[in-house]
Amino acid sequence: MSATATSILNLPDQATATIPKKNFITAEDGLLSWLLTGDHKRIAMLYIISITFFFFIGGAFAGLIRLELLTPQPDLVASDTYNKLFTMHGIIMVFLFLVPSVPATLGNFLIPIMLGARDLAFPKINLLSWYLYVIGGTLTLTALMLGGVDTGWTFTTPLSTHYLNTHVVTTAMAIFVAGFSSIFTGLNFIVTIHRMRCPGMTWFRMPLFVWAHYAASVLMVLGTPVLAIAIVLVALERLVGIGVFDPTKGGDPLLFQHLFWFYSHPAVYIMILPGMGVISEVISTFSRKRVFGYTAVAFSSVAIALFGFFVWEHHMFIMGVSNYSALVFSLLTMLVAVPSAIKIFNWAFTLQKGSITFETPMLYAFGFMGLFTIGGLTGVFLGSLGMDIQLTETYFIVAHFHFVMVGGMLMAFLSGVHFWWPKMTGRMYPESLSKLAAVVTFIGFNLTFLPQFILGYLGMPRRYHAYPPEFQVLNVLSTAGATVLGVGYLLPVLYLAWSLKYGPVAGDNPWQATGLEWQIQSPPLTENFPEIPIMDHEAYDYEWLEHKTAHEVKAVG
Amino acid sequence: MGISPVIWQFLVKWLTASALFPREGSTIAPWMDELYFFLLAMTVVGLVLVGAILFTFSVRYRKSVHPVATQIEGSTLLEATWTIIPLAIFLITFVWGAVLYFRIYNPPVNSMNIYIVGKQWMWKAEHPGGQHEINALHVPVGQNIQLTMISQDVFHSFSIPEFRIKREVIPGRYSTVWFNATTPGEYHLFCTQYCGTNHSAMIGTITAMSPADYKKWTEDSTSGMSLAQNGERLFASMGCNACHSGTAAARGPSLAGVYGSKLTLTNGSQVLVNDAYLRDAILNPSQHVTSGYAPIMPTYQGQISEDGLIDLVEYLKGLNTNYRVQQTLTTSQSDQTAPTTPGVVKP
Amino acid sequence: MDSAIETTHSEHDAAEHEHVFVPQHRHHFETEEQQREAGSFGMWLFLLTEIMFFGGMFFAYLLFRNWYYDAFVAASNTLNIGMGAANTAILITSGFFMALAVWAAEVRKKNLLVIFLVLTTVFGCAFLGVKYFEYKEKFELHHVPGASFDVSQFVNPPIDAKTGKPVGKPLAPDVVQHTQIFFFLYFAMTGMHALHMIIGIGILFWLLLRAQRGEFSVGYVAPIENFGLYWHFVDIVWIFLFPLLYLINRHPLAH
Amino acid sequence: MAHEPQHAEQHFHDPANIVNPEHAEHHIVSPLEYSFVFGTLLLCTVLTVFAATLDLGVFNPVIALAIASFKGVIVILFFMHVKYQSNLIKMTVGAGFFTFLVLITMTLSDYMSRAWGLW
Repeated sequence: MSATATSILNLPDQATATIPKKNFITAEDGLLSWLLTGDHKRIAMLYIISITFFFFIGGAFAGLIRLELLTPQPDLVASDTYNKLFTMHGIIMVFLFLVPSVPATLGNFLIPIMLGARDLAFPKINLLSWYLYVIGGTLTLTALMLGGVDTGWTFTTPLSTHYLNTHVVTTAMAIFVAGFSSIFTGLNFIVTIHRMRCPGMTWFRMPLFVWAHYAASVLMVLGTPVLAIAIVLVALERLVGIGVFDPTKGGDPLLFQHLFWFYSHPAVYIMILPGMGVISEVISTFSRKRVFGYTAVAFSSVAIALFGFFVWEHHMFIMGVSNYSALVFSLLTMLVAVPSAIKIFNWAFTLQKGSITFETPMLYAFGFMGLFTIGGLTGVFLGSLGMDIQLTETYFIVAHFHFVMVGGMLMAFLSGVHFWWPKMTGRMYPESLSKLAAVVTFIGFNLTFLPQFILGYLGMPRRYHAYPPEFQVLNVLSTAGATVLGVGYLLPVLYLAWSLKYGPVAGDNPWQATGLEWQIQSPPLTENFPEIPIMDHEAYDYEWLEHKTAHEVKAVG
Repeated sequence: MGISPVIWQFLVKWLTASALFPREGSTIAPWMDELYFFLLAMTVVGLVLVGAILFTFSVRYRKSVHPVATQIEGSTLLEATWTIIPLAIFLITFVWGAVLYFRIYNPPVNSMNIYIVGKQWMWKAEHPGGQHEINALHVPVGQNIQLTMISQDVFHSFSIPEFRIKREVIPGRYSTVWFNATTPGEYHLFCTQYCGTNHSAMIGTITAMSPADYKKWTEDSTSGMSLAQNGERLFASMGCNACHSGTAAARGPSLAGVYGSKLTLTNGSQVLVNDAYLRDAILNPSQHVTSGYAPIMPTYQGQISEDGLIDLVEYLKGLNTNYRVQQTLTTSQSDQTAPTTPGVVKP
Repeated sequence: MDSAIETTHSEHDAAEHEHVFVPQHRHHFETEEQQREAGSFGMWLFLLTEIMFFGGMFFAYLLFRNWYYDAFVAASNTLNIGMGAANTAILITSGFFMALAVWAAEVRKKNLLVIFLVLTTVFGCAFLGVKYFEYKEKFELHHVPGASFDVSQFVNPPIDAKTGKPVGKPLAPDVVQHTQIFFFLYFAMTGMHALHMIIGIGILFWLLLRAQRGEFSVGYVAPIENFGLYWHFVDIVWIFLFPLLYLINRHPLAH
Repeated sequence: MAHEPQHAEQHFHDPANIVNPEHAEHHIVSPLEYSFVFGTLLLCTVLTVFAATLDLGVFNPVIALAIASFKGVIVILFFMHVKYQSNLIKMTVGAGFFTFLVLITMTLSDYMSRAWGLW
């Protein structure tokens, strides 16, 4: 036992420990065995590789954007190129990274195991959704190779339908296909959660990670098709030349906005909810305590999913919508902020009377809590009608959603990847290096995006290639922060890759966590459980774990 | 080791010229800033609260001090607390924000009206006196100014951060915003809605000047014709006066004094005649036939620019009597024929 | 750790197969019942996405019909109610045979199943055939949105041979362009519907092949049942499209 | 471990979640029932076409949509077996139409109230 007073990390004796010979990675050999697999764990691995690839492409675009904004003059790239950069950054990051990030990787890997099932309900559909993702990604890259697209990821009509001659239709197809990938993932999760729970796994014994994914999946299934039809209508309008979004022919561009944001607002909850699920697991494990107010956290996920469908018009407050309906949507926006506050406080109080250690996943989780608090509260600025007038379409909104999406989601993603890395690969990552990466990421992130709040209130518009010189100091700070942030994101890739071969053997349950996934071997067998388990305790029941461990020691002794 | 004086000078200049907080240039700005500071305080308090809780618990219950965790289920009282208190704060924010929104988007009745036309990638401002400006707007301080804005192509957004106003400029529809500048000076004008290649070049300067200076400026930059005069000329050249002549035998309704009145249409509905209605009635006349008249007016879609429409609207706003209409009609009939009804509109 | 579980592993594989009732039973489901219910629940969730997909277009139709009532009335009245009604009946019949096919599979009657699936396919194709003639007529009248769209029929409505009066009220030139929005939505909605039918017929052929091999007459009915859900959903979309596009504008309000 | 789906007297092992409201027995609808539904659907089609020939003013669309909804409901209930399905499926169907309703009403709340004021 290597657990000390400052760590719960409990690795087996490295001299004798080995990775189990039989596991899902060694089960079959050859590329085809991966490309045609039905195993949710292998598909999760495929996803991890592909979303990391797209993350770094999107990140490279972000780097170029920040580099251009180092000086007020439009000097690094041409305006067209700049517009393509931020469009591609947005499309890749939103549709090819953030939406599938936690659900398709960690969710895919863990949900069946957490429920005590052998696989997702529809393994072939799961594989199909990865292929759809790859096709969507390839189409995006095709559009990029052919010369890019400069609509902005929001595809504002009539700009995208009648005033641009870039590859809008190709990109629209890419998003359509990637959208179906996300629909199938969500569908698979919902069916699995309803139908595949092991005996004794009641709804209120499920880990909060599963609850969060359930809520996110409902949003994926119900929201994404509306985006699909909006994007199809845009493509048709470009092909036919007439359509329902063209004001000169009697169409209404705001209709597009309504349909687009009907999905794209819930989409931000699709992105953040799974991250919240990760945080629940991590905070509980590293404070050795049941999550404070389990039911409140579970229901707040469901509440976010439900209210999430009633607030989309807050993206259009200044776009000429009816002021009366703006009132209604603003009020509902205030309501959707409450469940997030509930979650934050419940996580904070989970620490109370715990026995807290500060391993890397926990550091990322702390980072998440701080940054998400800022991101969430600045969201209230934007939901407030009057304030929205000054702040929308400026760098304030850029900073706000990066705080939620990058500060929140990416922190949660990295937290989860570190947390479950020993389970997925059987090997530990290097602890001190990863702590350094967590700290670097946190500092870099704040340096990048805090100045943008100030810039936003000053009025610097988003998507600007050139800007007045008095904004330069803050932009330089932001670019400097982005450099640090870039290092913070490169580090994990390097040391995680290193750990695949050289990391210490992790054993079954290095964190002494309670989840079902920690009670099986790492990496797991293809069928997860030799026998379907029986859930006879609540989630996060550390007393049960203690009892079980003591029993095992006795049995072995 | 000393720093090079050139670099030092550059740094000082760079830092002193940089801004951290926008100037308050209009009467709306202080209202907006009050709400902003309230929200900022809320964020800081929230962040400090969460930070303090995390920090305290992390120190007190770290493993070396507190090796065995005590299991706690939860607390309904605490849950209620952190549901109700944030909700209350958010609701205050909602009401406050809503009040501000209605202030900014409800122009006072006695405002001076300036028209803005947005197009890729420039702003065109049209003063009632006929002064046209590109990417610039001169306004007097201390006067309520209403902007009536429209876009010729895509969505744009008219933003003056130092006045704390912003409004989307929409194709095919007037949108309005108003302000009352307090301090003379120059302010940034931005297009904040992404509108294509040169989006970031669609900027301009707002010059707020004292009323006397403004008067001088209007006299210096007059083009000789006011918007209404341009409109009157259009009214005659497009043949509007042939039907809207105000005589008993006229085929169209008299337009004198029509602005601001309530009209009854053929379908029985009542409408208030405002800028948007007039514009719409010129482009889609068959949808706006005044009760008692035949739907014979041709459409002017595609035959008149947004600027022309603004001229016409401005002309009709000030039209109190049909005397000049009839005078123009009699003098122009000899040499000018009204355009015939356009036939089938082929796309 | 977990050694007790590990040892049972190899026996487990053998044990699992004892409970497999049909070869189509997948290893990760514990029972066939669970698999069947998971399948149909999954199909229903997919249909939810379809509801929302068509929902966007239904909303667009609702909105523009209110805005451009006259143009929608005129354009809608050029559609052929006879063909629309016939198509409705054809599609309902196709759906009826699909429902019977599900029954035939449930009671394990292979020949009946194949016959019903063939009938379903035949009526599905008949629907598309009628649709083809409708589209062709629109094409000839230049009612397909795009560069060759022609509004003359709405500006000067043709004289009805029987009554000797124009078939509809002529539209003013400023609203006549809005007929194009109607036809855009008409083609988008019926086109999407037809696309779903074509995909469905493709799957039907595949199911037919498998039914012919007797795969669905041994108690394994899930694919037939789930496809039935899809096919009936396509029916329902048409059940709403028919009145919305063809019927509700026949007697325009004289506002 | 028991793998057989013993429907009764099992409390813990419940592989298909049989004792919960998400489950329903597999019900086979008889061809006769299908025929009745089919007949009703055809009848309704005739009825709706007939109703379209009458001038009922504002009630024309109302009646057409009411008949369509009725047809839709019986297709869902009988052809799609929802009547014999678990509460889970019933709720799922309900959720779909509910979200569609949210899309329509919330969006219409904008379009309808735009003309109320001066903005």
